[in-house]
Amino acid sequence: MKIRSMAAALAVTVALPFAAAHAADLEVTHWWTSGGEAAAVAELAKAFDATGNKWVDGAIAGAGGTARPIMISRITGGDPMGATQFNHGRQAEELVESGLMRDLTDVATRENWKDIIKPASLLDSCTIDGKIYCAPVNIHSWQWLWLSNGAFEKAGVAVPKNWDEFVAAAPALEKAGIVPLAVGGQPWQAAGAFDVLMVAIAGKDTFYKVFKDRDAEVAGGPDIAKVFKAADDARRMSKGTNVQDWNQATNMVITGKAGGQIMGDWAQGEFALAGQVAGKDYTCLPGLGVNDIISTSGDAFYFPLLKDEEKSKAQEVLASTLIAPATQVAFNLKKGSLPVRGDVDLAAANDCMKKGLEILAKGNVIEAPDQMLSADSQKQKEDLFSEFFANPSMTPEDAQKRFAGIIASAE
Amino acid sequence: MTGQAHTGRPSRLLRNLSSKIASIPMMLTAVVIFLGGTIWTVVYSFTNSRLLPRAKFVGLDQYERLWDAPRWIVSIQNLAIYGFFTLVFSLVVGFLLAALMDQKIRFENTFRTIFLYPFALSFIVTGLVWQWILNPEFGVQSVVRALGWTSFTFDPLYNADIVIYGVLIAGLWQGTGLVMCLLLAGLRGIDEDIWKAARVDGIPMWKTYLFIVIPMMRPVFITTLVIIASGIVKVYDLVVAQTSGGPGIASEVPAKYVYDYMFQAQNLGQGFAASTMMLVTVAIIIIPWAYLEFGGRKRG
Amino acid sequence: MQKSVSIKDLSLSFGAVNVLENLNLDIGEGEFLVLLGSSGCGKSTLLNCIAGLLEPTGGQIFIKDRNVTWEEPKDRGIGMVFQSYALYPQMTVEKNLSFGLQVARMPRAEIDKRVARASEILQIGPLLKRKPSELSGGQRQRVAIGRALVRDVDVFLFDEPLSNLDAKLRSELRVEIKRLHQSLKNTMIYVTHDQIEALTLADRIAIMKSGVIQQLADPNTIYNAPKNMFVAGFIGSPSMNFLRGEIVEKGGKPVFSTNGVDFPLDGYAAGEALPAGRKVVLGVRPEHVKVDEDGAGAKAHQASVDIEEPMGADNLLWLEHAGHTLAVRVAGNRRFAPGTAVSLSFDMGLASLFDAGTEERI
Amino acid sequence: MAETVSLKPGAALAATAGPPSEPWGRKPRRTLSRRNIMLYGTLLVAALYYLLPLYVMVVTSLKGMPEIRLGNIFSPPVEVTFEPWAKAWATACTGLNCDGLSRGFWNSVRITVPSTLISILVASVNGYALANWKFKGADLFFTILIIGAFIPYQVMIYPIVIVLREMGIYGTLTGLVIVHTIFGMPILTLLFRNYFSSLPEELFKAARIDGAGFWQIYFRIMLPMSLPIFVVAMILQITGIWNDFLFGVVFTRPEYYPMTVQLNNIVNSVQGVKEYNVNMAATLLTGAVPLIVYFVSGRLFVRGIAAGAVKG
Repeated sequence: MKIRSMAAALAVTVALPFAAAHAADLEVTHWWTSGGEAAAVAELAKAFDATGNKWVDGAIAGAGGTARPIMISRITGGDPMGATQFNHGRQAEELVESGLMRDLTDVATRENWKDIIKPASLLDSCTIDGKIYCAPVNIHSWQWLWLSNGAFEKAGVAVPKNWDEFVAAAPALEKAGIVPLAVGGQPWQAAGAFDVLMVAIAGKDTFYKVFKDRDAEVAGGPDIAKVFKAADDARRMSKGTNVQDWNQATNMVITGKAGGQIMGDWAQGEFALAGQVAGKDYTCLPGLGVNDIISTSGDAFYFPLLKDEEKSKAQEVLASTLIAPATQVAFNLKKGSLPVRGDVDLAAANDCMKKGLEILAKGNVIEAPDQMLSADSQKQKEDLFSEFFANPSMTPEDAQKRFAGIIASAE
Repeated sequence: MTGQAHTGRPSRLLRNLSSKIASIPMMLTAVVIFLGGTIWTVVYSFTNSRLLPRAKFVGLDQYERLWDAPRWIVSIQNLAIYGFFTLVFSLVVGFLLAALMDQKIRFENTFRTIFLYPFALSFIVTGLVWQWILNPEFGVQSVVRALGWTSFTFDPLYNADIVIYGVLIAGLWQGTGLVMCLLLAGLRGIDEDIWKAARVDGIPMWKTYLFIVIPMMRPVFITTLVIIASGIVKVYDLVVAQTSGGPGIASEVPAKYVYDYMFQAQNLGQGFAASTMMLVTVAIIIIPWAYLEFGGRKRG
Repeated sequence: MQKSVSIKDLSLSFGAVNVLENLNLDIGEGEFLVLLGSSGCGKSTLLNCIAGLLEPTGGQIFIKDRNVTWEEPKDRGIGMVFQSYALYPQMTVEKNLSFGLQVARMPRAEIDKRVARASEILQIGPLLKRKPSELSGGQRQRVAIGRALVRDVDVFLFDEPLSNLDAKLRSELRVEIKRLHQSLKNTMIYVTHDQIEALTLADRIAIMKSGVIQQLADPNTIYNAPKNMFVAGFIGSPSMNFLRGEIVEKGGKPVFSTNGVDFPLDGYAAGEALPAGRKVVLGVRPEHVKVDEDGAGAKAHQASVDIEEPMGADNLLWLEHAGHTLAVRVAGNRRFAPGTAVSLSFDMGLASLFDAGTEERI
Repeated sequence: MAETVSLKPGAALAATAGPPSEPWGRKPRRTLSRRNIMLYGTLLVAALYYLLPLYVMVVTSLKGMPEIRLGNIFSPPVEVTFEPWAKAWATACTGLNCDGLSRGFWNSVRITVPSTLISILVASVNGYALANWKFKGADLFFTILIIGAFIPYQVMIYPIVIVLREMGIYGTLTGLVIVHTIFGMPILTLLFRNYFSSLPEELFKAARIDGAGFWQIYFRIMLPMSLPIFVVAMILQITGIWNDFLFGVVFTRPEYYPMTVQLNNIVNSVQGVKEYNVNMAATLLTGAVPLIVYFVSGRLFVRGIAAGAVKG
């Protein structure tokens, strides 16, 4: 193994005159390690291996927060992988600006990504200075409330149809020894839940005013105060969750220990893996049943600039494989997310996914905060909301004041 | 800083040449990595570097923001609490165990192995195990409740007010064994005659320890202190494994703030500012001591 | 006398502390020189400078007329024996002896020859295969000497070699070192704080204090004509009796007067004038005080025996006389009960007179 | 003063020791005196606290998941199963790789062995130079090094990435070995310096008179006398490097990921419910090497520390 790189270099010099074999090993790093996620990645790997290349899996567990620094160190440290997952949005901006990432415009033009990728905002966030740097693989929307039918049955109340009914049902759930709302301890979950509440309660315009225009006045205003009021409810309802990982929280819903969870559509993969059926065992409410709008962030693959020509070619192959219809269907079915192209047939999709596709088709979409705010501001938000959800003595008013401060200083 | 005096000799650079050559790795590490890395960090803490270091200076902005951040304040408070109690308890408990072990007991090897083995385990492992033992659903709390005391509450990891003490329990479990070992070695180095003299003089045992033995063990205590203190400042893995800083931000520590802001928030400048503050604190405590301990002394 | 080791203006300081100051010392070929002083006087430091283990701050060191000030220890032609023996614990005696020769890449045969010779001289042949931990203190020190011996050097340096041994072994080994010197005729520099060792071994003794040589002379001179009060008090056990007083004129002759008692200075060879009124200190060694049973001597020098310490060959008396406590050595068979009144007199030819201010010998 | 309060057990012990004339301290004891009951009682209680987590780990790793969910963590397994161990070692998944910890084990060995050897070699030479061949400025470097021991590793990651990149060894095993050597240096150098300082200086002088140079003295005189401190250093480094996660993941590529990275992956790759039994088995497997090192050489460790590590 130690002489591996030397052997590779040797192989290149030997192989160059022939330049026939395209096959190359490509290391792909990502943080998809939960059950549903791993199954979805396997589809990508299968598709890529079928092209004659080899997918070398570089999974790093512990969510993006653990994995991203490692990925960035490797790219900046001069030991880049073949491809790596990032949430698209602003996470890789600087790597691109430093010329460390590969320009995919050629592949994108050849395969006409501009026309097939829907919604167009996905490709926009891959585009910097008119050049395309990433291949989006899925659309993830945060705006879902997952409910355990069993839990409500046990509590003797009807399964709620929207957020307000859910809040109203909370006391009954509590009486039955069920945690009404599962919120995992990881900071991004609390922050994400708040964003979801904001779209649902304050609406799209206010949402954009806050995150896109960074209007601190709106952020500190009465509309957002209502959102904080709802977050206060959510906080009260989440007491007793006592788990860290999002999928453990999802698992509480699956097992009926919790009434519901605000989580992105990736939670769907966990329900599927547990053999649960949408509509029967669980219910999903897009936009919390209040406001049928979903955000369209998602995952994308970035390709670091490599010196090895074979590998560069393989990168192109991988990029087009990721976008290919067959891969899109197979991957997204397992992952529980939506495909990035409108022209694929998702007949196999379940109820919830279909709801999502409908909303997508109607164009009721918004950008995700990820795409509008820097990682720095996102982190500050996470700190704020994880504190807010864990600390009952923090008033919604105080939290709103700090929130407005973060928005004011955001870049 | 003077060792043996050298003035007036020919070709000073070449004297002791092998020693200098052999010390090149140390000098490089000290200068390039520790000093260079530190200076680099301090310089870039005055920039608005985001994902990648960029020399765009913004003055004290990062520091103003740092000291405005509630999470940083909580981190500092936690470090102070954790540090204080770790120092006190690991020294007191470590010394107590060492003193007991020094009573010519039977099974000394067994006891010592038991006290020391946690040190072989990483903080990650330590954090995981204690997270589990302290989990209210099936850990200590549930066991005590199952025994009939149903109102018993012991859930330090889920109570923001006391979570840092939950981390402390785990940290002490991992580290006191080494402290005991160091202090035991120190006790063994005390001249037997001291004990005889104290006994003849009729001084009670605890007084002998407190007023005679402990002062004699100053060097051991200093070495121990360095080891404990350097561990305290760096505490990170334990918190990540045990609580991830939660609930909320109640068990955050400075090293985690640094890491999170450098890599998750992609705000290197903020991370560097935080690490500079940590360094300043450390330097204020360490430099005078290091100077006295290593710089001012010479060999006779 | 051919110079073997010569030290010129040697200074050494650790930071602000001057350990040696402008020290000059010439040691002759084949001479046995003892550096004597209490701990911290700089004697070991001086020896370490000669060995090349410490670098002087200033001055030069010559060995065999070669300036070795900046030479490595191994190139100076010296061998050294340490107080703690400093045997390499992991090596056998034989390895200990041959280590230095191996380092110097000497042919095996030559090494064996030298080890054999050294072990014969020191009678350590049977110990060659043992480790140092299996040897007694005396044996270890022999090996340590052997290690210097095999190197066939010009100058032997001894750093308190006998201090770690018990009294009996110490006197045995002392004789052996003397014998060694007599047969080898090497230059030897020997550091000790033990005056008996110094007096018995030395051709010359250099008494040091605070980095300065107080007196450099043969043992006899040191003992009988100490150059100053420090040397006088340092050498001899029990110490020389010091009586503070002044010179008075009695019958045209200077007389030493203390606490109203006079001692004529007849027989004292003063190097300078003794005007009346000069404050002086009279030093008399215990064995130079003559004691007579009551009534035999001058009435003025009446004293009473305070304590008697019989020491076998000698008998040591502590007398009270004119406000002074005097130690007196008499033959072991002369016994005095405490309280006995005696009269005493001094053997002025062997006494020393010091200036009270400078403490230098007059 | 917190110390006096906490010292109470010790004080109580002294009180039960009887009148001052009775032997105490380092004297032989009666077997069942009140003092001994206190003494061994305290030690046993402490031992329980230290053993509890290990017990919980072992017991849990031998239970099936249903039993874990029902029972309490301290009860012994009703039905002993080695399934979790097999799974942790061979089949637990991270992403697409389902070969458990086994893959990381050899990587850990390949990282730990050279890193331990080289870091100890470098640090011992440093300590030796500092103790016996001090040159002007040496103490300054040493002081910087000691202060370096207090710098959180996270702070140094970025500069080191840059340095390794410039040297062209980022992501290689060599690079990782260098990183371990660097971060092991402060404490190890301190240990070796103190140890070599505690050796009789006359030995060093004698060797110089014998004509041995820097390296000859190091290899032929100092090394053979330094077994205890080398054992201490070995133990510290083996456990430290084996347990390292951060450097292993930041400074290498996946094919060199050490066991701890796999452990993190297994523990954090929650698929459905947390499989505590597998996690505990994985934890024990990962900790096995340093634990064995401690159990086997713990006695030497204490002796080594006593032999000089704590002096100065």
